[in-house]
Amino acid sequence: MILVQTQDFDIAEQYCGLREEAANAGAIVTFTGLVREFYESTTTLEPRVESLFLEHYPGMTEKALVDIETQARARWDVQACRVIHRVGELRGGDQIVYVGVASTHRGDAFAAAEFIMDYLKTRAPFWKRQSTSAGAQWIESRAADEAARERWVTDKTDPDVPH
Amino acid sequence: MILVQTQDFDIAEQYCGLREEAANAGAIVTFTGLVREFYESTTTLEPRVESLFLEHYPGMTEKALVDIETQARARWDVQACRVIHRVGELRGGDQIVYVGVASTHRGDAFAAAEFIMDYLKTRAPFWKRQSTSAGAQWIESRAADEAARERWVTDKTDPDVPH
Amino acid sequence: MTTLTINFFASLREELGASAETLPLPAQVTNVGQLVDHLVDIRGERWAALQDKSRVLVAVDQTIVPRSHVLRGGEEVAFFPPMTGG
Amino acid sequence: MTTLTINFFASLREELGASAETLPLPAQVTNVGQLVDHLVDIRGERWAALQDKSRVLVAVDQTIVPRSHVLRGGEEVAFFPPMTGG
Repeated sequence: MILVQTQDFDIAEQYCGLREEAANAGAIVTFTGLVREFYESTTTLEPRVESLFLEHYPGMTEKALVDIETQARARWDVQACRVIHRVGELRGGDQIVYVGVASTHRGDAFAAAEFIMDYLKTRAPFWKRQSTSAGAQWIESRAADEAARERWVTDKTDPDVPH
Repeated sequence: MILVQTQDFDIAEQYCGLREEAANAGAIVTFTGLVREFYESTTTLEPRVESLFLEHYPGMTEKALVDIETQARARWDVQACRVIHRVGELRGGDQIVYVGVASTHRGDAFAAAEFIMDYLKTRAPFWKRQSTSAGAQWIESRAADEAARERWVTDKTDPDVPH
Repeated sequence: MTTLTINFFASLREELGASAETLPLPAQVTNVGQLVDHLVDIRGERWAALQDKSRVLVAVDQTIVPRSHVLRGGEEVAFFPPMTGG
Repeated sequence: MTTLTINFFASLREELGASAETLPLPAQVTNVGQLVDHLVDIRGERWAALQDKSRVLVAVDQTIVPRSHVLRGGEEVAFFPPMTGG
């Protein structure tokens, strides 16, 4: 299940859904991303984040997330999977993204959930703009996120890497 | 926070606790283990699990879990951590174990949570006995669990490996 | 003459002052790289930002593609900076 | 003469019909391996199950130790099969 929405989500409701869908799951791994109040800054000044705006590319967002879930299901035992990503205006401490995976064994649940997050970070069209007392700015992508995604690439001629 | 208890736990309550404790966390990873209704059997017959009894070694259990949490905090950025393990009589579909980790970034939260589970499986003194229509039997340890733990050992002369 | 739909997102949208538009596809433009060069030709140097492959990703019909991706006309092309969701 | 507390858990407890006991520590027993051999000597062949290092783990004072771990008397020793929690 893939959802892109402005409203908040309830992790208990998602967890119940995963337990119901997955008949004989032994493991449920969930990831929740929260809006941090202080982001790394290129300067030494780190003003408090007043709000965060999440822009996305409607249509492609859902397509990218479905594709990522499909890849995860092809690689691991995934009995149930839920991905929710919020868009629009958020505040410090808000929930921003949820990934829940139910599997027979924990190894598959951990791997699939982390894989989905690593791909979501670098392959799903979302962009964060933060507003602080020092003004608004688009958040720069982190090289660590691209490196995290590349760990999962087994075929290094993967055509989804732009060149 | 480490809890060994017979009663069930509420993942929403644990999650709220993690969010409150971790001031500027960007990532919360949770693992929940559930009692599966059908375990792998060495025979082709797989009778339905009617109940599961969790025995443990009081005192050592808590000590082992505290030690595992301490190791995780030494290796990764862990802002808040909760481990709950149930003991006693359980039924198919019941929650059995919970690990929740809040970190600044997701990589640390995923690694610390999976590390804790891999060590808990092989280094915390819990034993499962299942009752099926075919009788009661102690569940055998899985070589895969020991292999999962060994992935994390950087010092191969690790004194905690018995020889 | 066939056309393309072009979308710009996030910092790139603000930088170029362009969000979505329909563009005629000239006969000599047969792939994404040539489309970018064409945009720099007709719009000016400011659009050369699109030529930086490390800072600008391209999607055609909502799938990320390399600059060598062939264009036939009718596609939905999007330019955007590296993603920062999650 | 010093003593040891010995505990057995799970399948091993059932197999040996022993759960917890206090045992005098003979002078010639200076480590865990020797304690196991001593138990086989005084209790009989059924206790040889404890000699299988792959099937029986040992904890002294609630920490897992190798068979070479030195015993001085007064310790809490536990024998149990590989853990299956989680």
